[in-house]
Amino acid sequence: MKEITYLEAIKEAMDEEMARDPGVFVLGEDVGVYGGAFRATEGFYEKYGEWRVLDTPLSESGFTGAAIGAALVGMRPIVEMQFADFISCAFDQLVNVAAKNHYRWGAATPIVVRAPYGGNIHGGAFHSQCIEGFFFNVPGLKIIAPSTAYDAKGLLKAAIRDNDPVIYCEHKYLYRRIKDSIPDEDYIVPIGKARIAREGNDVSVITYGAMVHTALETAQLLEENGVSCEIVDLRTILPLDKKSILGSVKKTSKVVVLHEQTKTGGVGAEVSALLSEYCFDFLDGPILRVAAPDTPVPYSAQMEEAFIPQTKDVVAAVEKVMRY
Amino acid sequence: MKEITYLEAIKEAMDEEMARDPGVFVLGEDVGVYGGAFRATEGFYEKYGEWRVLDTPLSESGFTGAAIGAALVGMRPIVEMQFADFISCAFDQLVNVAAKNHYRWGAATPIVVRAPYGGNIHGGAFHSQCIEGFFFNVPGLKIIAPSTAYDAKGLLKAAIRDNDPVIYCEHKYLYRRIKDSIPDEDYIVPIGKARIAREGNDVSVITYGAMVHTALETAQLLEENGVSCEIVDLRTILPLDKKSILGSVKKTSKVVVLHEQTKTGGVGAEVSALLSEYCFDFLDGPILRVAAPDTPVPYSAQMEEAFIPQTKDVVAAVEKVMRY
Amino acid sequence: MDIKREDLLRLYYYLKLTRRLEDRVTSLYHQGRILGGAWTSNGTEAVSVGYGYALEKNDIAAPYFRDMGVFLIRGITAKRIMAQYMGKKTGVTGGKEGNVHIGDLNFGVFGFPSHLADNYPVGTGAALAFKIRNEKRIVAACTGDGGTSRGDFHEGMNFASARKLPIVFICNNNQYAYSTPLRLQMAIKDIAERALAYAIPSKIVDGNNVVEVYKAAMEAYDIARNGGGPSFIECKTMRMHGHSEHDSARYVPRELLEEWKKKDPILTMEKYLMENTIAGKEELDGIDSQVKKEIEEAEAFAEESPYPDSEDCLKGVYATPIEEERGI
Amino acid sequence: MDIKREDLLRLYYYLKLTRRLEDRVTSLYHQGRILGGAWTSNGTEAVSVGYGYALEKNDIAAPYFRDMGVFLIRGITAKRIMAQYMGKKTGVTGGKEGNVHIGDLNFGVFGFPSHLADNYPVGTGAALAFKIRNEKRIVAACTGDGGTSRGDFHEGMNFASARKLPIVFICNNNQYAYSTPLRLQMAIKDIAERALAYAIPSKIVDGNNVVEVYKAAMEAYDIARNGGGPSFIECKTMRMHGHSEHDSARYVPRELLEEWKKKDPILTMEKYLMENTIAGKEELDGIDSQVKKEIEEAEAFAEESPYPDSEDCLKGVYATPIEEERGI
Ligand SMILES: Cc1ncc(C[n+]2csc(CCOP(=O)(O)OP(=O)(O)O)c2C)c(N)n1
Ligand SMILES: Cc1ncc(C[n+]2csc(CCOP(=O)(O)OP(=O)(O)O)c2C)c(N)n1
Ligand SMILES: [Mg+2]
Ligand SMILES: [Mg+2]
Repeated sequence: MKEITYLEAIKEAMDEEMARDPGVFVLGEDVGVYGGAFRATEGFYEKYGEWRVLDTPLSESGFTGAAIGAALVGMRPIVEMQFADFISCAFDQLVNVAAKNHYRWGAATPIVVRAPYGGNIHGGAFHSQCIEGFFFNVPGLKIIAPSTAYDAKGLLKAAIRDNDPVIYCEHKYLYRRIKDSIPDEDYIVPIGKARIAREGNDVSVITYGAMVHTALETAQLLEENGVSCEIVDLRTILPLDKKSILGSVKKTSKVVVLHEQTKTGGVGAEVSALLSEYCFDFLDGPILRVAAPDTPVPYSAQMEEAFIPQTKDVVAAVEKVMRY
Repeated sequence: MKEITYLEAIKEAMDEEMARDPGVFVLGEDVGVYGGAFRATEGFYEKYGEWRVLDTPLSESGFTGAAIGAALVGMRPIVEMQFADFISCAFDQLVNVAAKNHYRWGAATPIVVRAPYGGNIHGGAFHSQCIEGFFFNVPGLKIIAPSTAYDAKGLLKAAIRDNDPVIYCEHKYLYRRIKDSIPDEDYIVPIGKARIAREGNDVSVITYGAMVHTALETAQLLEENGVSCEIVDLRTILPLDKKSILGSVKKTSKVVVLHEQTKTGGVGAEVSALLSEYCFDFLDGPILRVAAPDTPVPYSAQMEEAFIPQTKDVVAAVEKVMRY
Repeated sequence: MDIKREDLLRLYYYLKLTRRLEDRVTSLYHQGRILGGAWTSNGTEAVSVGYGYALEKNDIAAPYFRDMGVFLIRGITAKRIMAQYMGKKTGVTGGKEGNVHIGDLNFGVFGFPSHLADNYPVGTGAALAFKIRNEKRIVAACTGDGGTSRGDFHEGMNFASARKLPIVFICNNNQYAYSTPLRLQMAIKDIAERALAYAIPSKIVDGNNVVEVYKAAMEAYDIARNGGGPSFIECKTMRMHGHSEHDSARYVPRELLEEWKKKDPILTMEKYLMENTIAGKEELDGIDSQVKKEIEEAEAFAEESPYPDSEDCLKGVYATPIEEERGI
Repeated sequence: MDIKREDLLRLYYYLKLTRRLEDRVTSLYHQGRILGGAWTSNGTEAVSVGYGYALEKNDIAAPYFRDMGVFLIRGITAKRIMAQYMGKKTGVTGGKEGNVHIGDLNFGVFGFPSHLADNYPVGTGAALAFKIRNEKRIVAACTGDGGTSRGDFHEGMNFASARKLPIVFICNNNQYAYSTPLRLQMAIKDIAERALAYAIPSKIVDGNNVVEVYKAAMEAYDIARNGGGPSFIECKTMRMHGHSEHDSARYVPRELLEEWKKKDPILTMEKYLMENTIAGKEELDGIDSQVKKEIEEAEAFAEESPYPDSEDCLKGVYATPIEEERGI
């Protein structure tokens, strides 16, 4: 066991998988000599050489397409987007090539696209986006979003070994802010399974990514008021772990869905719809959503704080459903 | 009054707006001499010349970006995607430039992107997609999807006059299959307002696009069984007309949401979530969704029929909520 | 470069097979026996036959939709293609996809995604894998003249050249992109000029001359296979049918078609074979009979094949499905 | 081409203003008084000052993020820029955006979207509008060496050339894209070679010599304004700071920096002005004092400015908001 940060967990996952499997390689902007804009591949270039840690030209569609082609002939590429926001430039390759290869003509496309996403870092509209919404309606993709260092490592390893295209949403805000004790042995966290981040009986807070920590803070605060929150950390966003979502709500009967992504068309809408569809009889009140408002991510500290859901917002929502 | 098809309605809307406003022009692949893959701009080249009906190089990002730039200096470009599916190549320009210009630096971007979308034409995964899901979580865009010839014309005119980027989802299957009587005078259908396509008391079927016709068939069939369906045709998908959605369900208390788009992360999820959030006390049963399954659009007739929601599927869903 | 007689006859065979297969598809389309649309490479068959035949077994083709010759040469049978066109279960994609949206890794053929030029970066990625693994395999990726205007053309070419990858980019310059003539597509005279932007060596060949295409491909593949990096081959030809079979191509000047009709790739090859006394009329007729029979069998096979089951629609979205998903 | 003394002195003034403004931002960044990151054009100011100054009032600039000179020349004041950097309400974007993500249609400056080269097609569209409306206005669009690898570079250049639009494409070739050297970015020797793919005439200029950049821009603008179509100007220069101020740029060989330090654009211009007896040291010092004062005032203005209100966050998503939306 050792304590490592979320960022170190990501790094370790890649490092171990690259050591284990010569088919695994990393490509993207500045991942080589520089070690990546966030240092996730620091030292890799020296260790694995310029053909497994490739600095690419500035061309997201080109290098994502190349990752797909390499995957089709047996490699397991990890694509680093410098910021998740730039994934928009590779949208066509991901949505029309990677996502549909297997269905259309039976070819597996085992690529992982690492997408450093999310706000709270004064990055503005182009360095803070939550990009899961771009891909959430695209069958054939898998989307994961770890909230802890433990999961960051285990899920990334699972993604690299998975045979489908996986978009790995790593929250920039968590990189150096959270730590976990990680086993020394190899482990994976399976894709498709949510996690109960905290058990509770009164209300389910369903969330993922950095907001799990906001939810945990909420739960702690509310405990003092005698409200017991269960926190479901989705971990995998596509496909959703319906069993865990429904299971928790069948127990608590009250729900708040929480995410940093903007509200309309967010993952929370789907969670809510699943509950109304499959769990209606258990519901004891409206399904509230706490999410960013429907705007681009603003830059100034004042506006960004108003934009990103805060603990007080989640407390208010939980209190509201509890009054039901 | 005269009877025109859905496709003619689109054509007329463009034609009249181009005649009215010299700032309106059309660009895209084969819109000029050829008159567009679906003939929506037939005769325009002869009438308006090669500088207002521009055959572009095969480059969706390039010509969508160009439309944005032209809009920034006062033009009102209409971009034709040859098939909606190719909009993926212009994703970055739409999501990061067009959608965010006004919020970021106060510049209006009045462009309309015409997206011939949807299936039922044996087009397979690349000529049948519903693309509204790509953009549904992107604040700053407006998305509209007419189901009738009347709305097709009125909404397109409204979109051309609107100061924001509008994605206009025109359903290919409807082009020549439906007709409407259209007033001779100029009219618009306002963006942001749903329409009650049929009044009813027992259950609300909330839908848009080609599925409105499937819903109408369902309503007719069920009327014989004494079930009165109200059909809400959303018309504008982003932003949704919450008032009309909630209004209908407050009346009927039972809901089926219907769309051709694949289920997970579809517009239906948001509609459902809005209802659970703002209308929970009125709900008299689960909110069912009838939608395409989470797969790419299959090609063969057998599979495509299984993929696209059919009247029988909607009937079954309505009967299920009615049993509640 | 000397080409073996046997290879010349195979090139002729594939030209004929491609032509007759697509001609038959065209007839069936007009009889309403094809599901969806029909796209052919009519008049430009020498491009795909030439570059496809030059590939070795372990190489990869990243084709576009007028590359029927490549599909056939790599081993995707006329039977499966005909069934594909009819939306049958025995089609190349089991009915999941249609017409020319074909791919099969068993034969080293990447699927064609409609989005033109997407296969330039994808092909580049396979070449990257070969370079990483130090394998002597190469990739041939193809697109149309219109496809060269896309960003993915640029990004694929640029990446391949920056890393000197073993890939050869082919362009089927048939002078039109749907209705759009070259003049509105680009300001350059030859598409080969695009390659200058990447320091990629290029060659312009007569795209109606299969021997020329084949030779140019062989040379370029050889360079790529031996570490010399990418090349670009512009094949000048002419699309003789409409964009697809529903398009009468009224926008193409008739004289242009008349002119190119005389340069038909099959006629050109017949003339070459006979003038060089490589084969006589009888032998060529024999090949043609064989081709005819093959197409008839393919059609019969396709006709008799079952349609897919509607439930197949739900299968195959993921290579590794998530078990829990099946619960609901 | 003769340049008026007055213009030469303005060029000098803007070089200085750009340098001092960004130097001050750098200091403030290291003091933690800037919100978010800080990007400067240090060492490459002659590019944006040269091409920006050559524009006429009604022209459009579609810049990228190392174009501070353009922002200033067009009329976006140092005050507003400093406030922008501090995330203040008085900043160019009212706090909605940060640092160099600046645009203002009142001054004919398109906003810079982070996604590099996006402004090539966007600029092309403005040029298209001018052509459609038959206006004698032109566009200058700029990106970095790395940006030229993007698909949008290709699609913008190609469209502009196919339609002979009045736009001039500028490239700030500062030899690095973040840490990535030209060698890994492209196989060509000069970025100007990219223009060959579009039959766009190109010119390579010393990007550290503002007079050269200005002259090349004037000539190219003139061609564009008179119906001659697009040009491409490669400005060879060197990024003297890290990619942003948090980056020490250890990956850049020190000798390279030493070599380019001698060619500093401000030194170069001072030498030019003095050797040609256009201005003496005193006059230049006078300009510098004025610049210093302006920067001090800008900083004071920014410091004193209020922060935006948190509710502003909800405003301005749409130019035509939908009333009903406000119901809930
Ligand atoms: C990105 C993209 N946009 C639009 C289309 C629709 N489309 C299909 S073929 C075609 C023309 C292709 O022209 P070209 O590349 O010259 O190939 P050709 O058909 O002439 O062989 C178009 C516009 C497409 N397939 N991909
Ligand atoms: C499409 C895209 N991908 C990635 C980035 C992140 N990024 C910001 S600047 C930069 C390097 C830019 O290099 P260059 O174009 O040479 O401009 P320079 O910074 O050298 O002026 C990168 C990769 C971006 N802005 N846009
Ligand atoms: Mg063509
Ligand atoms: Mg650079």
